[in-house]
Amino acid sequence: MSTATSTQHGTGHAHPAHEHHHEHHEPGFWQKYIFSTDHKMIGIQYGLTSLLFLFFGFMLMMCMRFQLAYPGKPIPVVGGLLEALLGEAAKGGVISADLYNSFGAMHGTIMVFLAIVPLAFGAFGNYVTPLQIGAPDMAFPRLNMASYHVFFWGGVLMLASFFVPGGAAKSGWTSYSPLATVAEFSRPFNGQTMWLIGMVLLITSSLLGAVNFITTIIQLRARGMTWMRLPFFVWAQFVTGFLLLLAFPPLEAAGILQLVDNLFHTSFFLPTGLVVSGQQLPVSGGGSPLLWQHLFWFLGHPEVYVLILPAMGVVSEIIANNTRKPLWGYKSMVYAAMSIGFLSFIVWAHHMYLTGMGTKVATFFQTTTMMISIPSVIILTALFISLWGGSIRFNTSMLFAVSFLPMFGIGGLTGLPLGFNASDIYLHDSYYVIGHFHYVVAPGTIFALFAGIYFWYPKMTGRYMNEVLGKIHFWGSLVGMNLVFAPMFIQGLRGMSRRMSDGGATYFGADDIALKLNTSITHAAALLAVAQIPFIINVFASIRSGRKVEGDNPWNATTLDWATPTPPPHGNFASEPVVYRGPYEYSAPNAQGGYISQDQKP
Amino acid sequence: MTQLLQKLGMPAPAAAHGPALDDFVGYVHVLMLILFVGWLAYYLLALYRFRQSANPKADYTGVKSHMSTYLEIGVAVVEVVLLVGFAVPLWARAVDEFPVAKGDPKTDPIEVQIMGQQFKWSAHYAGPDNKWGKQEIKSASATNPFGLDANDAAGKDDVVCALGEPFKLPLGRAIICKISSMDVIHSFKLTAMRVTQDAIPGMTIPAHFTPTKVDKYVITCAQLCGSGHAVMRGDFEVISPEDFDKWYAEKAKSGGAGSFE
Amino acid sequence: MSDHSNHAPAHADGHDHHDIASHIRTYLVVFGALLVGTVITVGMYYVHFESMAVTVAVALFIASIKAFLVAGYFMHLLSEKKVIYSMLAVTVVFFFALGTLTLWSSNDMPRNSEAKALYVP
Amino acid sequence: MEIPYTYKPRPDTGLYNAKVGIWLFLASEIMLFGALFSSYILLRVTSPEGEWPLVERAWPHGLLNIPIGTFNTAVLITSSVTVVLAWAALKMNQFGKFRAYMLVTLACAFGFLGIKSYEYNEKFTHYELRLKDGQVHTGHIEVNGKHAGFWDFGSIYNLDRLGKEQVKEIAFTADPAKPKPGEKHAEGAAHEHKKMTVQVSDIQKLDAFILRNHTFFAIYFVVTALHGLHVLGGALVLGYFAFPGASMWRKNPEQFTNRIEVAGLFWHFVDLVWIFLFPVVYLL
Ligand code: HEA
Ligand code: HEA
Ligand code: CUA
Ligand SMILES: [Cu+2]
Repeated sequence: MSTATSTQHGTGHAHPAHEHHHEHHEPGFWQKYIFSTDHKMIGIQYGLTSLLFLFFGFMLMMCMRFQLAYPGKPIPVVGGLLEALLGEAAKGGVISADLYNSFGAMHGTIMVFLAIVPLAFGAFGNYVTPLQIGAPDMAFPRLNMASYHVFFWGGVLMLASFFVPGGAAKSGWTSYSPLATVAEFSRPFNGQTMWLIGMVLLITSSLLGAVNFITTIIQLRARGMTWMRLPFFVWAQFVTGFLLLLAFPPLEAAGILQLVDNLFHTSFFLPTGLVVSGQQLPVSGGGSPLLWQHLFWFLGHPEVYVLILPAMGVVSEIIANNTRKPLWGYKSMVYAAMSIGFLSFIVWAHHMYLTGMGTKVATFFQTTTMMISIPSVIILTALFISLWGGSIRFNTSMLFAVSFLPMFGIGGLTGLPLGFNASDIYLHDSYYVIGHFHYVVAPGTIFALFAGIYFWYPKMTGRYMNEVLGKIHFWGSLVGMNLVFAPMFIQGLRGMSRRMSDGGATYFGADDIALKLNTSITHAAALLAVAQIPFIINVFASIRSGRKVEGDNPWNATTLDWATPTPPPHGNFASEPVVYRGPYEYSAPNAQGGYISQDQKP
Repeated sequence: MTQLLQKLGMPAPAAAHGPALDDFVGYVHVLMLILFVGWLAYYLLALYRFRQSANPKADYTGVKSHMSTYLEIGVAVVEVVLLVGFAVPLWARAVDEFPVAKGDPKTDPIEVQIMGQQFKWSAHYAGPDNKWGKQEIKSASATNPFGLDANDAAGKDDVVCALGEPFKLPLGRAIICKISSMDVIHSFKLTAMRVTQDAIPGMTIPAHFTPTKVDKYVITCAQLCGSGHAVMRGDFEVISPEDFDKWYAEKAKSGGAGSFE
Repeated sequence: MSDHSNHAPAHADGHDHHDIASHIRTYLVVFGALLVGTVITVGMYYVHFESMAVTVAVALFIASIKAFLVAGYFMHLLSEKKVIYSMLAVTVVFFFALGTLTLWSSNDMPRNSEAKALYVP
Repeated sequence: MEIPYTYKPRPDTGLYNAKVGIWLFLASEIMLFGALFSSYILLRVTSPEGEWPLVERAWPHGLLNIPIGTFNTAVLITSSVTVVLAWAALKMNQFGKFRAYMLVTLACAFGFLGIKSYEYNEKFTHYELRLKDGQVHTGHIEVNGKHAGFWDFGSIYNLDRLGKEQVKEIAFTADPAKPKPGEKHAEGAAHEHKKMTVQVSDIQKLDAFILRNHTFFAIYFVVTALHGLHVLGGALVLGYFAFPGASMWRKNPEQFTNRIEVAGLFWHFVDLVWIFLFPVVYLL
């Protein structure tokens, strides 16, 4: 899904026929597709890789969901394969408790760090940001390439960790110490060690990316592109960049410390006097398990806004375009995004209310948590109000974008009872939490990203995606997602804890509603899986057989990304763009054809 | 409201502070519900009314009223009320306002030491002499989770329900649990009592509640702690004070530090 | 930030030779100050203040001055652009948030007057 | 296609790209080392009171070699000033001077690393010995008549290894008693190194001053090693610019000068970290 020639992937000598006058010579296959420094190609690399990881993360979850619905039964289709690959842990195609924990930890890790962040920030950020600000490329193209390659190898390491003795990391995506260290204490080089090294690579990649994005946005805006003329998408990426830049290093530090704990038996996070399986653990002791949690959540909370801000950016672009009117309250949205970014650094301990927290600290953190919900409400409200008075085109991309709003709404609203510590006493670490954040990241962020794919696909390939397949994909996903995640609130209120390999059977009778919902959720997840088939077909088939776009600006959009040739050549713009107005001049009173592009001369 | 939540699945509370907590959960959900229903109605209306076929020409300015600002302020005000009026006091009650002993053995709070380990819970009472036996890390083992010193006189009458043995609590007496762990982080969660507290090695964290219903209850481990996390169930029973005294006295004879090797 | 078209002089920090020569003198003075600072810090160690708090405060105070000299003169932070100042300002805020909130949290714990801590070193 | 502002400053921000980039990178480094410093403080203030090594988990104090550390600080500060002088030389169009200053910088960088590895080795061969009768000493050991060093023995002695090699007794040279804070060094007696022979069967714990011995050593080694990696990385970059990369000077002096400035910023930052690291781990 890159240039028209990328359909010949792998054939080696792609010599595109179209006009690249200013190129000195055509780069070879490796330079063009693997070691490219062009932000668009890197964006596409990020996109394909992260979609594969998204798919893989989902497959892990399907295995887990099957286990929850049918404990002790072999997994259909892939059970044999799992046994062949993983041996004892998947004996007879049944997932053991350990393997369930591994899959759970890796599902969380892969979804967050290898699927959504690279898709939202790496892929969309890379492809769209320079185009929207009118830049020829990223400020540091080679750093950009390095960032992708480091990410890629971090991902490979994560995948490889399934095959080391003892299996992949199995202490949750949060990797709480001491469990993360003592789970395989006698085997210092284990899945957790690989996880940590993988994380260090992923963090490094994100840092390189963040430096690059922020510099690009500060330095390479086209002439006339003032800060308040930036599309909201760019603002979202800008704030995201800062979140990654400043929140990730503490986790990198923590990762290094835990790595040393695992490899050299130090005890940064191990307190004195641990007795594991009746044996005193041979470490010096004196460490603090809570230190790990502080460092983890110092990243962890900003990270969730890394997952949501780019999604909000994508949705804003698409809503403005398809309502054919300017975003309502653009400025307040920008300030809200900045406040979210700022506040997200000082709310982290709301994940730690029940680790023994006094009233003062707990009050501080729940106050900041409530404060941060306000800018979210502001952004959502602005988007809602933007619908009023529009002339709404319901294409697939818009369908996904508008359904982001209530889905994120549900996820965000259910964050409130978690944010108040009094109610978190009851809801902490229950399926209510699982329901809360999946509503935000799955039907929320994933929908926004789907919307973005349908929206920018024509720019990337010169062809539309199929609308019929798209609508099947949309309705299937909407129904599937809700049937999967809504029942989790009930399970959570019922008192069902998360990360239970038996789905809570130890605590609930077989006819308890909580257990029955497990089965129905799994069926819904299967429906969700089926609904993705048209999408996968659509992505690949439309490269060749999609309807061709009529011009460079098929959606009649105003932003600079649509003022480029399709697909944009190396260097992006035929001539240096100059910006004269704000980003969303749709239906402006004096507009001809219903909109005024940002670079149209006044 | 609380009833509505219970219909949605929340089990009935069995501790004195339970109803207040449940009410609070209810109020938050009312706020959420109002916002959700209100916005959803507006949203569906907007999508329907302004579809392209019904409104071919978009309005450049859009909404001019300041409704949304008031709404946002409204949300903020409600949040402040919930925060200051409920969440903070409820929390302070849970972590600061511990019941204190007044010297009456019939009504004084009972302290129970709770120890989590992979994948069992253990409970430890001071026994009739009201003195904890001597405890040391180096005595701790797989079977002696509290590290009780077998030779210490104060420990002879301690009541220990180790390694998943169900323990008992009297109705209507304040219970202070001192929660810790010997290996990894667990979480001591009593769904019916509305109590959750992580059990963290290296720390002892108190939590308290007053049971109000005679019944059998379970302890859930609510923090991932290894391969047996899902089956790390604990059991306890709330019984009448008379039955409890009987059980306690009996247990004091057989249990205690001496019973460990 | 202003519009792009407001062209500022292209060489905002264009120094001429004379300028640089005076800079070099500054660098050497700073170098001397840094060495003196180091000596004072170490000397302080051998003096032994009674209170740990005073020792820490003095040591960090001297270190901060040295840091200020390095950042201000060697790294030209004293005459840097607004963009950089704003970036560093947020960083410093988060830096302190991380340190102080973490410490504060570990000091504010639920306390029950007689709680006896078993597995506490 | 060319990326704008690679070396010419952008008019409205007044900065060229790499300058923005390096400051952003340094911001992230501030958070990285900030997290490590925070960890250090938290671990230290929660550690039990008492005097190491008598109280097993008390925080060790004053174990590091202060004269050497001071000297190393001076080395690093020197390298910092020479790097800025190198940049100034380029500004004044004096390439020869530039290269001379760069050479001094590089020498300081590798000198720093060399001294640091000497210090590491010193720690790896220094032991904490706890006997079953409660005596505690620190000092050096000799096994089978050979001083236990790190590099020549391959791995570090502990009880396990003594058992495996069926060593029955070791020679131990205890450090002179440390003066109490405030006390003057009592001349003579206190400086004595006590020699003794220790039966392996009497030993409760034997461990060198390595990471797993104590959280202090753990964090000391991790932070200084990370800092050392920064020194190494910085030195490689500076070395590149001083020699192979210097050909750019002829083609595009302005861009080359900028590169030196940016590399210098990184180098000063590494110095800055050390300015805090040195008092915190050596002196406090
Ligand atoms: C993108 C991800 C994302 C986002 C945006 C959020 C947003 C929020 N989160 Fe969430 N959260 C997670 C991802 C996210 N979270 C994850 C992954 C976890 C679990 C981690 C783990 O333990 O593994 C978690 C856990 C978590 C906890 C810890 C729970 C526990 O472990 O006990 C808490 C507690 O305070 C919390 C609170 C909040 C709050 C108050 C918000 C607020 O920012 C929300 C603000 C939004 C709103 C208030 C909605 C506003 C909308 C409207 C008003 C319009 C409504 C309209 C219609 C419905 C039509 N979250
Ligand atoms: C961004 C984060 C993210 C996302 C998107 C998801 C998506 C999903 N998650 Fe996950 N989840 C987590 C983050 C995420 N999750 C985390 C952090 C945890 C906690 C882990 C822990 O306990 O440590 C968790 C835990 C978790 C649990 C709880 C497990 C337990 O506690 O025991 C469950 C249970 O059902 C679950 C289910 C799902 C489901 C059904 C989806 C679905 O929504 C998936 C939807 C995916 C798709 C629909 C795939 C689409 C893919 C394609 C279309 C591929 C196209 C490919 C090409 C074109 C090449 N998740
Ligand atoms: Cu113990 Cu989970
Ligand atoms: Cu959070």
